[in-house]
Amino acid sequence: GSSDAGSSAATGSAATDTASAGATSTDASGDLIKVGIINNDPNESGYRTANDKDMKNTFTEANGYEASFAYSLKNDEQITAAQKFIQDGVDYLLLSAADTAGWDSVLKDAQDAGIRVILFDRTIDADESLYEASIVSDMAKEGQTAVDWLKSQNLSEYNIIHLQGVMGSAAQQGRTGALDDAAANDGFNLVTQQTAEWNAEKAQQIVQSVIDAGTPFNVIYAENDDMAKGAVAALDKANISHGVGKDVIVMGFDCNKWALEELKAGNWNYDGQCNPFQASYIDEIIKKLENGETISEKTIIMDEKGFDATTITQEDVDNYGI
Amino acid sequence: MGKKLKNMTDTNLLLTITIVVFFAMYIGAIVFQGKGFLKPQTFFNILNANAALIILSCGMSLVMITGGIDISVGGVVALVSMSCAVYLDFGGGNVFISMLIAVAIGLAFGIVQGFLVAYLDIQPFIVTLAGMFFARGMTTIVNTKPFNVANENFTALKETRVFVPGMGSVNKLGNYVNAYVEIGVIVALMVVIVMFVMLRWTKMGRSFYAVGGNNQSALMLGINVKRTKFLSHLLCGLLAGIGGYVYFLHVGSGSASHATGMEMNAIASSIIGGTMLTGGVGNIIGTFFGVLSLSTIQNIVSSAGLDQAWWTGITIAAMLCLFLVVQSVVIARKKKMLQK
Amino acid sequence: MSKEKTVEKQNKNFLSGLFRQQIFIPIAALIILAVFNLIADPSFFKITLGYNSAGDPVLSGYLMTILDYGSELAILAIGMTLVTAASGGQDISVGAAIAIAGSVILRVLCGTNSRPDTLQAPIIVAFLIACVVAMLFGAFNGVLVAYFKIQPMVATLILYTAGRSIAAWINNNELPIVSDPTFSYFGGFIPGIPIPTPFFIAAVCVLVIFLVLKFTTLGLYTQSVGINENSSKLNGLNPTFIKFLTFVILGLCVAVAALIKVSRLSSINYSVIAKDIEMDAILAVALGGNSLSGGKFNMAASILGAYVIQFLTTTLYKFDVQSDALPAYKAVVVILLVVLSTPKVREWLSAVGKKLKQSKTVKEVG
Amino acid sequence: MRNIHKSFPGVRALKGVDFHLNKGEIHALMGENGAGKSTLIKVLTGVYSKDEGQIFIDGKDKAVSIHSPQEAQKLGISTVYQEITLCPNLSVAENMYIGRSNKIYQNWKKMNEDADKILQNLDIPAKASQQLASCSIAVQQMVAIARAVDMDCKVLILDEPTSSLDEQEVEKLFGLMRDLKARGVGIIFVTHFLDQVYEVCDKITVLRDGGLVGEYAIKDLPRVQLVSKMLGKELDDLSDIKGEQKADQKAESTEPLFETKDLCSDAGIKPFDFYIKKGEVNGFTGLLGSGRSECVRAIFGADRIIGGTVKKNGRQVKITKPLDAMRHGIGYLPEDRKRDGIVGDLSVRENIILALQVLRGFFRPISRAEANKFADEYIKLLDIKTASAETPIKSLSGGNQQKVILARWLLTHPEYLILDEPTRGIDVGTKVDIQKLVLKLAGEGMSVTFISSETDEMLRTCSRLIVMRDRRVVGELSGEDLTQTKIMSTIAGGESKHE
Ligand SMILES: Nc1ncnc2c1ncn2[C@@H]1O[C@H](COP(=O)(O)OP(=O)(O)OP(=O)(O)O)[C@@H](O)[C@H]1O
Ligand SMILES: Nc1ncnc2c1ncn2[C@@H]1O[C@H](COP(=O)(O)OP(=O)(O)OP(=O)(O)O)[C@@H](O)[C@H]1O
Ligand SMILES: [Mg+2]
Ligand SMILES: [Mg+2]
Repeated sequence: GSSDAGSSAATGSAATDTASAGATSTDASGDLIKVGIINNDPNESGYRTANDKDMKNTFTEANGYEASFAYSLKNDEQITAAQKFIQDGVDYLLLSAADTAGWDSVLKDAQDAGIRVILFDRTIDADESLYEASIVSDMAKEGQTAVDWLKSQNLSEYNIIHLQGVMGSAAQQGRTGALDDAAANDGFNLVTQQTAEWNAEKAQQIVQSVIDAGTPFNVIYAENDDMAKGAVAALDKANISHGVGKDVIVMGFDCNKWALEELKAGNWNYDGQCNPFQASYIDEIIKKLENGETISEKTIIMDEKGFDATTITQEDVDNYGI
Repeated sequence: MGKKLKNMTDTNLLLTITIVVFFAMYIGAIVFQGKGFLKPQTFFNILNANAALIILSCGMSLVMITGGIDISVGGVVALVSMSCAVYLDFGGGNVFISMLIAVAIGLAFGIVQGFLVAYLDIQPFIVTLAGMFFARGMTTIVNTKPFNVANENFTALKETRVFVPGMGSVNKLGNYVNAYVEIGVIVALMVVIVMFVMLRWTKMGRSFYAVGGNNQSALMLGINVKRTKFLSHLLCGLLAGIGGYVYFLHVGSGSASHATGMEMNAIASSIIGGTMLTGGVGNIIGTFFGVLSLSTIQNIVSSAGLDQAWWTGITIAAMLCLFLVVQSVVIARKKKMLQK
Repeated sequence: MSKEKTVEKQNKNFLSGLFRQQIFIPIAALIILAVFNLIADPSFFKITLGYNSAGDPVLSGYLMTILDYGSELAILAIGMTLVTAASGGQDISVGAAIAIAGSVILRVLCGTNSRPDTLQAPIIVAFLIACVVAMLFGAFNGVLVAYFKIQPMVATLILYTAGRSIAAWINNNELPIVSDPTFSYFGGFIPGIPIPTPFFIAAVCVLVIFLVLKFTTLGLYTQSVGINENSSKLNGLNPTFIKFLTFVILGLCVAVAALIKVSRLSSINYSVIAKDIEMDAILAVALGGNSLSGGKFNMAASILGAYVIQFLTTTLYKFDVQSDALPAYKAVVVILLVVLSTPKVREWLSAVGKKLKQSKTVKEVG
Repeated sequence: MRNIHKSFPGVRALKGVDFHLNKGEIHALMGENGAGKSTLIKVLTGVYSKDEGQIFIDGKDKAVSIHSPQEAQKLGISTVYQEITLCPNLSVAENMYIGRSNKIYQNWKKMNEDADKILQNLDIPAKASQQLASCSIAVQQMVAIARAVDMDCKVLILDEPTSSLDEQEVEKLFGLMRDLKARGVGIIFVTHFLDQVYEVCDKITVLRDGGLVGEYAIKDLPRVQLVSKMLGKELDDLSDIKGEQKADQKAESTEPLFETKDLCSDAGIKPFDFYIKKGEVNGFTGLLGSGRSECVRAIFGADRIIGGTVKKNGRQVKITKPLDAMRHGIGYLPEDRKRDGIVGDLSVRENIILALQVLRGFFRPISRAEANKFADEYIKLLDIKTASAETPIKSLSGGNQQKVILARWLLTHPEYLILDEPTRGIDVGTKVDIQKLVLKLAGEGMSVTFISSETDEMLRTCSRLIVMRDRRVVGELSGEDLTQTKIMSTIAGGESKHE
């Protein structure tokens, strides 16, 4: 509360004083490093909650940071928040963009103002020179891993209900891409391909509609755990068995703890990991930049796995569940 | 003071409240948060980010003054952005024609909705709700994926900055940066002026108020009520088209998720600026300050460094609540005084 | 004079009488949609009896889906109709309020541990607490609208903005999951009963509101206040309190809808639960032919309106319309329905109806 | 202009009415409440579209078609409608000028100046830039008249313009009308005041039940005949009433039923004392805006009470809101019917039972059958002209709406009934009926406070008058003192008598 405001006012004036001395000397006095973090709303999903927690735990005063957070699921509000951070004169802008497009000019402003930008979690559609680094998941790879796993199941036929995330998000594009390829090349049949917008309720309705229509299907490929959960609720209602050795294969993403438990219980078949813990990487990069080192790799891809219900262990659940 | 209050029309009273509260809030932000709020560019960024909203809110106020509502404007913005983006990158790529497309889309919505509301007497809420659904759906039909526009002429226009003479600040690197606004802001200010003059000084403008005040009376006073309602929706649609292009110019991309909930912001801004949903009362200058107030609230909250995400929503709502309650209390006092 | 009247009455045939009724609008909409489906694919109306994974009998089919998923909307439409009638405005915070009420239910059921093995409190207790909370938030809206005279749509914009954040805050942004199967009965099936429970809940709500409307003067009071506040006041009514009351009632509806919503998945997602449901609820009221600027209302028409919307959504899903483009189709259908129900078109229709009937009687005679 | 013949759909039609208006004549349109006067006017000015019939202007052979008030204005017809139809949110000047021409540009300064000039000429106490809502009803009515008169018209239509004006204002209006007449304007004048008809009009057309009774020159139609033409029967003799009133005096001796001391509301009246006895009829008199309505509103608890006490049968009671007053047996018929009286979209039945229902309480709704019974009973009793009990009250004629409100209060069987301008906009026949009703009720033991702008009426009905000036009670008259002149002198302050 109030102590916070006091300290920020102090650093604010300090920043203007030292500004004339030049760029590198900022915060050289051992002051806190000011970071502005723009994230999606943490109650969007379990993934996001974990991600936000991770950021909060890392960028603390104890670790030498003064962090301001701005949350929004709307791209334009995020852009506005970024501009405000630029005016506030933060040292670093950490960004998980709601939309891939529309960021060029803000990032240019940041660059002009000597603010360094690090992307996390989501890539954006902008020139590489505009940011220092990006720590992201390779969504296409996640999708590919999942599709490869599905192929390895050697089903006699693949009739898939494909539940997509919000159209245009990096996660949706990556995870959809792999399945689209497989549908084109491996004869996978997409019974329906609909966006449920990460929303379990919508997923439930879409699957319900397919069940009502009586179209046969044997795979549910949901681009996150929430939607898989919604789909399963519809299956349960209609007496369609699912899970290991049952009628319908259920696949999800994100590795929520509860999802992995479903996996372990054999109710679901596959869950693809999407690693939300990027904070330590970012911390490392900032430390390097502060020491004047250069960053060797501009893009850091998070290490991610896929879990199979038949091989998952309790340890996996505990270690990887978020 | 009391006497002055008594003699003020509702419209002017509400306008005064808005302006006073806005300045109080901004000065409060400077005092308590310092930092960026001292820099002129912070203010101009609020303008830059909200140029489109200002234009939309002008249209919204107009419809609300006539006693209607238009919740399709956010959807129209998304549709305009996406259509123009697709046209610029995959179609002809002529910037001028893309502007025409924007205006045409806005007008089309305005005309159809205006016709349904005015001549078929369907409730504006339903018509424009359907309009919103339609625009949102069409946007994904035009193109599902968001993408940045690469067209060079467009990017040049988008990057154009109008420097504000005599204003600026020293940035982190120690360079003096002149404060600037984007082209959209100029357009928005022009819209505000034109709309203000239209509503305040022309016969047409006053007939919007008359229809909103009491459309039965307006009819008997010899005003063409249907045409007036139609015009209000038409203009609102047109402004949504223009606002859509300004928004597009600001973000430079097309996306189905653009401008989600923008209609609510436009309605809120209009009301904060003293426009009544019940019609007949309102002022464009108020609307302008309504937009600024709303976005200043958001700005204050976003730079306050709240430690939990949920505080953002709750704080914005609390400030909005405070604002509305103050407004309502002042109006109630005025009513009391009038009775005496 | 009275002779004229009776002659007029005789002239009115049944059909044209129906055309003039307000409830004609949603009924006509339902008929149009039903006929369309019947022509496009009669299997739409197939209902099959199967057994679900727990081995209990369930009915399934599109019609069941409509009854099932239309329930929350129908329940909300009840409260929304009253709010609209009395205050001449709409509550846009119901989606956010559902998030809050749902969050409360889960919080009570799960306690501090977000994934308990057993319920920490009986479901009924959780539900009652949620009712109280939802009614308190309804009361908050009610105070702003009734006492501070803030226009409903803006007054409720406050809760609309804050609601989902409050919901997240209640559960500390964790995602509680209830594993007890009895909790899922409310959004699914009660063992042994093949009809989805939400439908029963909605039916109970509808029954209750009709009893309330019959055995209290709520209907007359809300309409009177919505039409003319001044004269209501001079007739001894307290318009402020009545407006306030309608918002509290809507709060109760919200709590019931929230129970169904969270029960469907035994969990909650604060940012998307009941997303955009406020628009559908308002649309239900409007499709019922009620004026959104308050005054007279027809409750049955609103409730039917809610099912019309679900009917439409389900139909569109059936035809595998891309779900993000779905709003566009919905818009077109809604506008068509509304245009069909405007007085001008209705008059024309009733004229056609008369003619049809005449030609029929002629045929019968021949 | 000649030969208008048209019929109107809806519940009851205008059944083939002809109407002639010559240049430079003032033509009274007379008829009972609901006879179709306003409807005829609205058809003429394009508010309603006609089913059949034609309108001719300037004696041309071709019928003109008028679809909207705008077209009517263009043809030189300017109108003051029965219910004030101005926009309360606009300024006085805007209300006077809006909708009159299609020019986009408007010189606002000149407009305000012009408007001020007109207001001054007509002695209307309002400023051009003032918001209309802040003017009293009388002023609003005058503004509406000023607007219509200022238009360069061939035909001027005045639908009950005098119902809320005082005598001087009416005189001013008549002066205006004579001027216009001299300039060759034809004027249609609707009123329920027979005196006024005989003062200014040249011709009379009488309507009854939507049908034409006939057109007469003023000198061919003496008052008594006019009334019988309107009602379709002979009017009961007014002297009857006087007799009844005398019989009524016996109530004087008993204790007051209601008594107020220093009662004061936040509507801006000075504290006042007042009492009424069982079976007594008294009244408030004074000029427009003298605070008569505020007094009775305070008694009824309709405004916020800021001081004073009320006693019923000698015991103090608390009345802070209308419901309290109703519980203590008070009924109040407000003066502004449209704003405070009717609940427009509700049916006649619902409007009738509303107050009784509120008294019975939330959990005891009046059954449909019972409500129908009440409605039918009072529709018959007060002879309310309505298609059925289910008709929305807003589609009734003004006078019949008033009767419905009256029925509403009678149904609650109040001990004390306050009638604020109950006869405004009511036809002669009904006026007499209402006066008789009041006296009958008083005879049965009900106390009534009766307020009317027509002193005649009050003299006929009231046994005691409270005189008001500048929101203050300045005197009380009873018995011998009840004369026109005495009232006038008390109002003027020549003699103030307190108890
Ligand atoms: N819009 C309407 N819809 C249905 N009926 C109507 C409508 N307007 C008027 N009427 C009916 O037409 C009849 C004539 O009404 P009108 O208002 O012309 O009477 P009036 O002669 O002006 O009476 P008053 O002296 O009370 O003003 C009434 O019975 C009324 O109920
Ligand atoms: N000069 C004025 N300017 C503005 N408002 C006025 C003026 N005179 C009176 N009023 C309004 O008129 C009302 C006072 O008139 P009120 O109705 O009490 O008088 P009344 O004696 O009942 O006369 P009547 O009922 O015949 O109009 C108040 O509500 C006041 O606001
Ligand atoms: Mg009339
Ligand atoms: Mg009065």
